[in-house]
Amino acid sequence: MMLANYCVSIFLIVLGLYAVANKHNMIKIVLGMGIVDYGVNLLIVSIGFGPGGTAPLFVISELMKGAYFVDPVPQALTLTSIVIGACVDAMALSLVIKIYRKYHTIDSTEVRRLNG
Amino acid sequence: MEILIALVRILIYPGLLFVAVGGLLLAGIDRILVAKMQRRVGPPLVQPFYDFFKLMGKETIIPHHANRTAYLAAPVIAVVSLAVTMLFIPLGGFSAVSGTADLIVVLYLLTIPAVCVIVGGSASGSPYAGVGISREMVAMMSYELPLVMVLLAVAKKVGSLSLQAIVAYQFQNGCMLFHWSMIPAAIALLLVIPGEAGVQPFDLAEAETEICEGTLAEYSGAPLGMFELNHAMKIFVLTALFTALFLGGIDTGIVPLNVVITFVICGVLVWLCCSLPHAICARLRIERLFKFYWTIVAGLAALSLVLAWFGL
Amino acid sequence: MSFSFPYLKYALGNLTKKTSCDMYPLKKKEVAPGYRGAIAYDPNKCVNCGMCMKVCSPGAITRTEVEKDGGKEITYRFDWTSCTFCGMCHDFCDEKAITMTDHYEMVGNAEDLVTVATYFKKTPAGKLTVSDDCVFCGLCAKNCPESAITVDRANKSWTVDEEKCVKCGKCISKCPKKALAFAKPQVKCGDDCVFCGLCAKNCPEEAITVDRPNKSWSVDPEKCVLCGKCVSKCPKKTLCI
Amino acid sequence: MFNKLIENSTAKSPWLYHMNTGSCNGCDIEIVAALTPHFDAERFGCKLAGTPRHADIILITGPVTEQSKDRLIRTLEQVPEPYVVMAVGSCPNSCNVFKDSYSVAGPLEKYCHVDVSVSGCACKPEAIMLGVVKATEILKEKRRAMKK
Amino acid sequence: MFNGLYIHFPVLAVMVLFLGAFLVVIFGTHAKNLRRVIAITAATISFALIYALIKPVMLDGEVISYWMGNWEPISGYALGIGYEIDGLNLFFALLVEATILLSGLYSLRYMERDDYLDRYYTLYLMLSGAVLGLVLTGDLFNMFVMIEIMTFAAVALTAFRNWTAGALEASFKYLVVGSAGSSFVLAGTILIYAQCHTLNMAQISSMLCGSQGLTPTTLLAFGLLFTGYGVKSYIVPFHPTAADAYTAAPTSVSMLFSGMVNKAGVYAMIRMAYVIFQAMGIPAVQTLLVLIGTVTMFVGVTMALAQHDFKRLLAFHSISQIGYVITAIGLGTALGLTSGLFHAMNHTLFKGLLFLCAGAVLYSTGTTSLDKLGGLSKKMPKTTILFLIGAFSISGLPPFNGFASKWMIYQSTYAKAMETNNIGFAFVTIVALVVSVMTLASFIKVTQSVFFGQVTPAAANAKEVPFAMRLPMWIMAIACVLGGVFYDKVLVWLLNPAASAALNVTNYIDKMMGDGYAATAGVQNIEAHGATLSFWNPVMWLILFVVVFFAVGLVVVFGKGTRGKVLEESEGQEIEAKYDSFFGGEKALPSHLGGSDLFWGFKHNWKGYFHFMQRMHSGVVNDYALWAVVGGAFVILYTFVFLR
Repeated sequence: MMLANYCVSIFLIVLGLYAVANKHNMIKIVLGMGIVDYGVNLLIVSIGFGPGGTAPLFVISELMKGAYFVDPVPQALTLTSIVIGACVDAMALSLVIKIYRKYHTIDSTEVRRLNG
Repeated sequence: MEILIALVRILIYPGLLFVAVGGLLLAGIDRILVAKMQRRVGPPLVQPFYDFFKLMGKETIIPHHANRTAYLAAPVIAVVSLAVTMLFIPLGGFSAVSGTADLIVVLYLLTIPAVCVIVGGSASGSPYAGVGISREMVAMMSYELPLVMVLLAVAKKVGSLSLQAIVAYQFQNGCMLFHWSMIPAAIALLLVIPGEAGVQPFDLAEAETEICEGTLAEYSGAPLGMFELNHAMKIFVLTALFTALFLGGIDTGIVPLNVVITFVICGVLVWLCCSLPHAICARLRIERLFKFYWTIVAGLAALSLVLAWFGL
Repeated sequence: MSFSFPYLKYALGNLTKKTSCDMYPLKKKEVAPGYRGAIAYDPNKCVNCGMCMKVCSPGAITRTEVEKDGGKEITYRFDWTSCTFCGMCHDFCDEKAITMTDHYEMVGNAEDLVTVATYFKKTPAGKLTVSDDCVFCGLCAKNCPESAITVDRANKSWTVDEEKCVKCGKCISKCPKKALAFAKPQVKCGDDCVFCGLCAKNCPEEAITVDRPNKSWSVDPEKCVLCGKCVSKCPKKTLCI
Repeated sequence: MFNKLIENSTAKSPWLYHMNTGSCNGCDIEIVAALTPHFDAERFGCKLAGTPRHADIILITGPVTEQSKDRLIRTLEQVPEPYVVMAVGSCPNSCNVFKDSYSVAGPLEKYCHVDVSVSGCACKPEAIMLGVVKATEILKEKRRAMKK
Repeated sequence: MFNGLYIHFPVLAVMVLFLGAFLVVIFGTHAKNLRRVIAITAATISFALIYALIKPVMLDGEVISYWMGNWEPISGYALGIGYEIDGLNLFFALLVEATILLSGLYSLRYMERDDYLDRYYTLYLMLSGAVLGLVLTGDLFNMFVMIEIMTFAAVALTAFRNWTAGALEASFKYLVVGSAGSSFVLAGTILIYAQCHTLNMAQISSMLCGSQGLTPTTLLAFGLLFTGYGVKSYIVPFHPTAADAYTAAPTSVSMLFSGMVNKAGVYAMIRMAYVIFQAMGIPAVQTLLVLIGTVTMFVGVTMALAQHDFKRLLAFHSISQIGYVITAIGLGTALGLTSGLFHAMNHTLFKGLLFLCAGAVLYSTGTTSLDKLGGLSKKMPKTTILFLIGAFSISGLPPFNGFASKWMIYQSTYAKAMETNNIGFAFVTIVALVVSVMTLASFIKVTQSVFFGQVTPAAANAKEVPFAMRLPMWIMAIACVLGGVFYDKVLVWLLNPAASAALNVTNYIDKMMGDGYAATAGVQNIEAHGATLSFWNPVMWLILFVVVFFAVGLVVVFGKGTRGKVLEESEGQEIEAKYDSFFGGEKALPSHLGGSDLFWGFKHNWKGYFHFMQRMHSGVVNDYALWAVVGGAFVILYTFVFLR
């Protein structure tokens, strides 16, 4: 059924994690986090899909026995997840700006005063 | 009424007085045996009593850098906690207090005197005490591992962590020492006792030659007397623990006779594990001590733990 | 992990052996012969030559002299707490007045760790001489036990007979005018002196000078303390006081 | 009663603290020899203590040199009360052969009250032990005096 | 009480906190005192609401089920978001509330020197509201949302003092690894939703633990959720960010972190393992949890031994104590779970106390570096006593509460070892005991370098902290002591209800979804033999205290006579020779021995290990993210291989 969606979302998650784990440029790290988030959002949306279902918008009078709707709950969850993803990226970027102003670099290998 | 009995137990029989007198006697025996082994005459048997009362008479100088309350309270707490430890150890098959898993309670109660020595030394604020503390702590870390392994091996053999059950087990099927799988554990505990009591080859914390009496550098008078008492009581408590764990099976029916036999066994053990190393070996360096405990003694203890595990 | 038990065999063996301690305060311990312990000083032998004082490196020996009539009271003080017991004083004392005992328990407070001895040494009297304020009363002649003094009141003459006079000093004490005194004795050299120079070498005060080429022998009165060392050392026995 | 016990035990367990104020180590090894099996000072309960805080008898060897003078005074002040000073060997008593040397600051008498002095240039261990026995009596008196 | 009104208390408690945050934003920007009043009243109201629930839930054993907006489940199918409060929830809620209130009290005086305090109090209330919501909720996605809010507030609070070294860096690392963790949690939740088409935990657990067992999607969901909650509770592969965050955050916040935030992670782990998946019956999960717990214990303590900074040392200790809790929970026996919860509670108490002491030291001396500080006991005596109580209770010395919980942990691990005759658990007990000694060692290191010893220049002009800061410390210290002495009461009132609630899953489902629901779904409880505990009577402890006070009194009285006197504060003049410390006859030079030169012998022998650990905590964000991803991959691989 939605095999393509699942493969793409898994690919996106793995790509995002690769970016977070290997890229030294902090902005790329933040982008990586975004990509992971998008992968998970895609996963959420594709779960709610039912073949042949219509959009879950209806008026009580039209509600017939045979109507088959796509599951509305994951779509609601995706909304919150997108919002959260956006906030995370916003905060991360503001932190990167602050780090640049203080450390004068955004290379993650140099920003390592707290170690050991 | 129950509180009165408990008070008597703490203060008189297995508690403070008994352990203090027994400990000082054992310390006297220890000093005589070491002297005899060096073909010296050695002090009279009651020399530790003389030392203790002399120190009680001397003036206590509290140094400027010291923290007065910790400086004065540390020795007292050490002595009292040793007295309470004695309550848990079944002397002659009967222990004043017994509950489940009191092996672990005894293990932790034995760390309190060491911590009190450390806090006392650190509170006295002298640089020698600082070095003494770091040595005492590393020594504690080193002998804790084999001690734990020995206790767990015995507990595994008996099937429960309570000392009372261990003694009961030994009443049925003979002393633990005669089970061959437990002999490495017994040797390991014999090697741990001088380390924990701070006897010559392992007394790095109070090395009078290198760091001027280490943690006790700033102590004088009554607190120092308390620490000497603490040192003596610790030898008695540890050897009593050994007899309870490995020679608990000896029972002659009459409890006082049992206690006397236990004391005699403790005397022999003091010779074996405190005076013999003192007369023979020189003081170890701290990392050699650590390596000694974590390789040889821990190996012995682990051997008997594994043997006990395979039901031997 | 080389952890050996070096002395296990000895330790176990020692348990059975007798103690090697010699229980000192209970059993007195006799000391090796010729042990240089505390100093013993025999005042009568001492001739107050002062060699021991010179030779003692820590200066442990002190001498105090008190002038008494007819002699000096000499006290020698050997301070154990300052002595190194090297035995030099013993070696240099010709009369063997100082001996090293084998007493080693020199314990106590500092005052009594000392050997003190005093003796009275008559000044060896020289010839009896008379000063000019003699009134020839004849008292000295009367008191002289050996009647060595003859006084002739008439022609004011006073003579003493050298051989008879024992230099007891009674006449001096009796003379109302204090005119009599022993002359300071002199070391005199006889005629068969061979100028070997031994007396000069042994004199602690270097009072004697001997000049071998032109055969001269002289003594310096101030330096000489009349110790008599030169007399005993002279091979020809020609010296006398 | 308790004081009587303390007095007796003060005499019975003298802890020694050995202080070398410039000695030639002759007397030092004699002191340590006193603790060896042959002489065994431990019979009287003696023990060599590491700090002046633990000491009852202070064994001082060596003529008090200029450098060790103020260290000597400072250490003696740090000893808790009933304590006895014992001058071991001739040097502390009278600076022996180093009497008028430029670097010797005079006999021990000048700096503290010497209770017991043992003489001998390198005194015998027996003499030291006898000194310690005498010192223990003095300790007892001091302890009794302290209590009054 | 209020005959049934109490079912509204949980939601009210959460709402009050969020409302407080909102009000602080509006009114608090300029009015300094109003801001404080709002924060503290919000905290106290929610504290009162939650503590009022103890009677019904804990003592009477009732389970509150509360459906938001009255969306009752229709024909056995949950639609709305439900709050379900049973023993386990409330136990953690009590911990959370206590930490919130005490941290609030502490921050009143502690933070007064900072500016932008209105932002601080908003974030503080947001963080506490989020954690409380996470602990009380009965809905899986609601838990995810609360986790997100918690991470946000935590990151912002870590970066609050952005002028200190490493605050920004720590918050960035915290955010990166935290968001990776949250993505794992979200993916796990969604996979469960894909399988059960509901988000209510009770119904999920009835579906998952019912007859059909675990399908591949739920297995993957278990792996993902386990990793996600692991990141939140900072167990081994994910712990370095926590160490940085606790060090860089202001102390009243790092007290929140170590008392509350990682406890929320542990709660989520328990809820998932015991209730949703009921996976604790499977030995493979037990070994996984115990393995990770032991490694966390050991790594945490050995890293703490090598630290030069007071707060970083405490941070690594929090990680190692969480290791204890995870090990105890991972055993799966009732005694194990009880001891784990008990240790979690004690950890909140003594770790909070220690962090507040660190804050007090920072407040009065301005530095927390172990090498610079020294001799603070003369300047700050009360803080020293408090610190000693905290240090002794964390290292598990008998009269204190640390001992009671560690004693139970050893008992449970060893009982498990003997029961399953598997030597691995014996090894766990040995490691636990050795780690406890190392904890003691590191706190002795702190005692010697910071509090006792000679006064160093850094600590020269330190003054005692104001009483408002010491009050919360005293409350925690007294709780530590009482928890240790009367621990059997604590066991009966709080712990047994919590543990039995976690084990009794059918009751959890029936109370939420209506009776008999669990039976139809075929859910059975894991048979859990009761906690065979005979407490050794505290009477002995009372007598011990009598004896100790008698003895100390004797020494002090007897000592009064000829004992030495102590110099009053002689600022700068010459110390009288008699009372100067013995220095081989010299005049005692300032020679304070402390900081990193202690325990040379131990570190020398373990050189290889310490160098390796030093390299592993490299401080680079990528390494920490890599660690998190590798940890997650390992867990997922483990679940697929072993949980089939």
